[in-house]
Amino acid sequence: MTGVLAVHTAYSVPVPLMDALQITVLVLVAAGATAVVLTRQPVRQVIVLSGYGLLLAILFMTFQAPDVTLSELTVGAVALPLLLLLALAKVRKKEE
Amino acid sequence: MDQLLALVVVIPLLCAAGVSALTPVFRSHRRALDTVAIAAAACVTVLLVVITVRTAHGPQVYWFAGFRPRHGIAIGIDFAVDPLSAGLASLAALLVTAAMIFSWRYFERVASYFHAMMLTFLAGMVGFCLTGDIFDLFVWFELMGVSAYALTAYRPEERAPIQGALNFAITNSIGAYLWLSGIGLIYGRTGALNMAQIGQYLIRHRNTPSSLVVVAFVLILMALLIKSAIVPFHFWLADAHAVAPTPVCVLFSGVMVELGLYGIARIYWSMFGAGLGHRTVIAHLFLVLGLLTAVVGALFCFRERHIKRLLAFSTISHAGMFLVGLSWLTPLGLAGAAVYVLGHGLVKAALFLCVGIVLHRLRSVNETWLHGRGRRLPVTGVVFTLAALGLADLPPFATYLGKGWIEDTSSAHGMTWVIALLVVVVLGAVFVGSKLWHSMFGSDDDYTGTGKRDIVIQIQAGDSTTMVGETLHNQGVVATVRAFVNAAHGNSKINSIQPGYYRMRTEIPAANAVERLADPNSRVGRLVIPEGRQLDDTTDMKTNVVTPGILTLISRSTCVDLDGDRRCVAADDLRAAATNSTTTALSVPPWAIQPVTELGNDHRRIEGLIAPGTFNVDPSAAPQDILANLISAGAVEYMQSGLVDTAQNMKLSPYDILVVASLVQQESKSQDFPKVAQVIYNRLNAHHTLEFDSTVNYPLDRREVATSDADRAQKTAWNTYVSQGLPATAICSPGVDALRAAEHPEPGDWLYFVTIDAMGTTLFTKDYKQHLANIELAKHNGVLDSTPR
Amino acid sequence: MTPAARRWAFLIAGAGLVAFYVWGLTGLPGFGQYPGPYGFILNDVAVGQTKATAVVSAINFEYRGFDTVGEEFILFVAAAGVSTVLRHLRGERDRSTLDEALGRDALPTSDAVRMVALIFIGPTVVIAWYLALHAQTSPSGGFQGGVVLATAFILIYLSGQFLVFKRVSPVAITDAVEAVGAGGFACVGLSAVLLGLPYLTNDLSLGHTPGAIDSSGTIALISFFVGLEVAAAFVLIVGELLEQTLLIRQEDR
Amino acid sequence: MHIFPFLVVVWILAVGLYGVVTSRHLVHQIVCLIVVQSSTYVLLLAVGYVTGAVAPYFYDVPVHTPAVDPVVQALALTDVVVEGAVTALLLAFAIQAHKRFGTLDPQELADLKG
Repeated sequence: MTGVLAVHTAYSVPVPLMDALQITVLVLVAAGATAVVLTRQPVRQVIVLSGYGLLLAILFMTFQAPDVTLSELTVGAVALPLLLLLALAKVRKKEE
Repeated sequence: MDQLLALVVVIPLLCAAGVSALTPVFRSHRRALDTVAIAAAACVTVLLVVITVRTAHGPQVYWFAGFRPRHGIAIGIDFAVDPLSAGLASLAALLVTAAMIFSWRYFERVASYFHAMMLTFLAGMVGFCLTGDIFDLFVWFELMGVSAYALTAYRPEERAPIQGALNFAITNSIGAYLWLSGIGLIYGRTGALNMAQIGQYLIRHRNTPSSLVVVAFVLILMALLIKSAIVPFHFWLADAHAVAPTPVCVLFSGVMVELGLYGIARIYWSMFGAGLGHRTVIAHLFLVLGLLTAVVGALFCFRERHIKRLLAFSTISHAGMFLVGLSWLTPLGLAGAAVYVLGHGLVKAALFLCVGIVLHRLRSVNETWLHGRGRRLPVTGVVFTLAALGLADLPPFATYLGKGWIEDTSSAHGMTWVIALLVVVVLGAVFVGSKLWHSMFGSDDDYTGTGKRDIVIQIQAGDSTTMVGETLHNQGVVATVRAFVNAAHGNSKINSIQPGYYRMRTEIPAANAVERLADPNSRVGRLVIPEGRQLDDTTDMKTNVVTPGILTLISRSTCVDLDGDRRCVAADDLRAAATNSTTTALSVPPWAIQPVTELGNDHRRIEGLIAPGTFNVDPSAAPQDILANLISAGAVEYMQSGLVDTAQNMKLSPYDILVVASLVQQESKSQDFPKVAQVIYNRLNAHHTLEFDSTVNYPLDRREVATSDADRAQKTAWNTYVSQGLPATAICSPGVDALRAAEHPEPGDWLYFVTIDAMGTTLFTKDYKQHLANIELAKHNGVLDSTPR
Repeated sequence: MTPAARRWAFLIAGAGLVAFYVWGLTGLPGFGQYPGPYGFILNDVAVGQTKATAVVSAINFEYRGFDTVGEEFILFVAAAGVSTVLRHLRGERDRSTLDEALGRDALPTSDAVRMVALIFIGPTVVIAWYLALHAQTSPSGGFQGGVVLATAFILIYLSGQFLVFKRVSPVAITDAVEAVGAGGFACVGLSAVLLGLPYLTNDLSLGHTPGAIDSSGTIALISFFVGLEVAAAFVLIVGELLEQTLLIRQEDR
Repeated sequence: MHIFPFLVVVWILAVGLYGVVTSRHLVHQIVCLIVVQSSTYVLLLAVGYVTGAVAPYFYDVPVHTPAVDPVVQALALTDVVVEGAVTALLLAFAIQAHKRFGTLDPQELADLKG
């Protein structure tokens, strides 16, 4: 028992399969980054960013970095989008 | 192992945490806070000087957490200290101490955050100087950066600092990420983060792909060039340096920019120097960039009128000179640059502090201000002169010595033309000095002529004369704040200036600006709403006189004549906004949302929500925002009058009371308001129709007229002859008296009232027969102009 | 420069940067071929030296703990900066007096959301401390724990609305907790100096069993302080932003 | 697979910078900055990866099992915190800029700064 968040399962995955998984996620991450930048409408962009954070977290998991995965999930996919939405709410309140 | 090395970073960090934790205590003991911060900075300065002296016997290395390298491989973080790094850190600590002492008087009020941020800034700079680990260098670089961004924006109520801080933060953050990419590259190949070890690796592994080393070097270099504002990365510096508080400017110009250059020297000599090769290419790159920066900075100096920006460009120019010193990649060139940096840091700090003192005095003594004030600060004047001479690299200042070494190195390399260019830079510095002297201790710097173009500026409530001057200066109206304050003191009208919006002209003489501010015709956006007005214009049917409605009043108040082009927010646009905008966008208070929504798309739904009074309307705002601001001001007004609480006690909605007040306002004179209010409540309770002519006239935009039977039979949302209860909305903006009457009616059982003479005497009765008799009396007196109840 | 010109200038400069960067990347060993030695040495010695089974935590809080000191203070100064920049300005007024008078604080939340939020507060706090206190054994630590702990406060906001959030996290106390977190970390390091050891030396008993909850000495303690600091900084930042969004408005009069 | 992850790194960096330079909305620009920074995490974790190795946690695997580089993971963790801090500060600036200038377009801001 390593605690609820131990991620050692990838250890038993055969190397070529791992490769395929990593390539898939890498492609998705590249596409995700592009999508974030090209979404010009701020609120929608924050939601895309949150998804991108999730993709990065998965990528870091395949890179055998569970610690960074957890941080990316808490910060990149949740905390930062929250801050961004709050800031947008403030700004939009005046724009309306 | 020298424990002092850890303490010089940990002391300021702990003090920063300490002053932040004890904020409530320090709030009432401002001087204790200052003392703690100054003591911490001074202590660090002393420790660093001691360290510098000790390094004279050879470099010192300190391994954190005691993890010494294993077989030449570092597994922890070290501080690797030589005289250069320790000396520069001492300079940083000394300037922070000076800046903290200066803040003792500079800020009238200051939260402890300022001290905490200055101390973390200090820790960042010291850590940056001393560390021997490339990623640790990045961490302290970021701590220094984040502290600096926050300090730049320390006065968020002004516009320029925010823009300057944003520019600074975004540019430098991109630099930081490039740096991190460089670290990733170099680590991916060498598997090390310790700079000395990376240097060793590159020497030992000559076959390391040069592409990787070059790219890593350039990526890290870019971050440092941005930090040190070398062309083409110079654009952020003047914005940030010009707007930060003076004590912070001292640090930015005096040492932060130089730290960027130090970083270049550090990564070159500890990591890349030996392994990288391309020595001449790099030397020429540095030389060209340095000269370009020196010249560009000097050229900007000639153009600049803003004192702090002028000093900032002078810093850019000098940063270029330092880079020229580095570009020879020899110990003598480096030593020259180091001495030059030390001298420049002290001189620039002295100049910024003098400017700060003058600005500060201007601010605090402006009541008793007299001409020739420069002469009243003799010490400042002398220090200033000395510092300006130092800036021009004249003997016996350290800048002279340092530049001399750089020149010697240059001639040794057979490039005497470099010296010629350096002379240009010196001339630039002389120019800066004389210009500063002129503008601070010489005659007024003021515009002449009739100005360029019209603009609208805002004077805030509570602005001092200096703050007004700053607003005008920032908008380009006057050439200097001082000229304006000067002119204002010669003109007693300045005291009568009210907060609000004014039409001004850019680039006009300060005296002219004062005259304009005092001239009532310059005032724009001033809106007076009398009591009892309704939204639309109304016509008196007897005299055909049109009374402008609130929307027309607003529209008129927004009219501004800019360079002969008259612009107004049209009343129709306001009406459209009132009709179509959402209740949220109009800031309708919650207690009014239901009735406002029920009336549907009719602009009259917001009738009564705008309170009478005097307002300042921003002429450039959108119609909807204008209305929203007025409505929310009205909501606050009503809230403060206790409307909401009273309504609760009376078991009515606040909106009903507002409607009653509007009826009271239209139906009677103020002495009778409380009685009329009681009549309304009595009739409502008795389920009588109210039968007020004002409610018939309201949608017809008429007033003061006896209504016809046809009109009275017409069913509208307001007609109280046809429908029972209150009209759908208020029928005007009730005044304070009417509102108070509606909240506190005079107890009584009357159901009828009629005005019986020209004096406005009104008789109230419960008895219908008595009422008919009163009407006869009124007819007899010839005052009855409207059918009574 | 016009936007179009900017775009073109960037595309040209950007293409150059990309080519240059790719050229540099070709000098790396291939993906999956990390050559060491730094990480490999730590993988070998860290468990024995620190009795922590999570090598990343051992690096963050011990081998490269000094980086983390700096990192905590970056967060600290950023939170201070956010407060400074967003503090009340001339001409701004709190809406709360009005809203409280109306018996309504800020935006209303639906009952369902309130219930769910209320139910989740407890488990969130438990998970947060679990994460913060297991730095030495599993992929977690003060940083992740701190962010999750801050989330618990945001749940309070969702369930009890903003004024309750302000009541349970008043700025002065949050400030103090944040300072204790950041300062506590620095003090743990300082304790070694007082014993005559280098700064941040692990001067507590390491325990015997790697991976046990009482193993690894100061690593767990530092992780705790980092958790405090991160949670407080985040609550402070979110609080300031919420206050901006919900309470402050501009006055024109 | 040899260099592909690194190409993705460059792509993310380039796309992010493109967004920063062309953005007409400050919040959008800040998000693009987050994207630029995310390229550094991917780079760091990619250079420290070892094919077929486990994560650097030795609770239920023996100590000398081949594991990926833990150092880059520690660096990436630090990086994530820095990202959160800088973003929060930038957002505060953006809110204040919007209050002072009434716009969030970086170019208009530069014109208006006065």
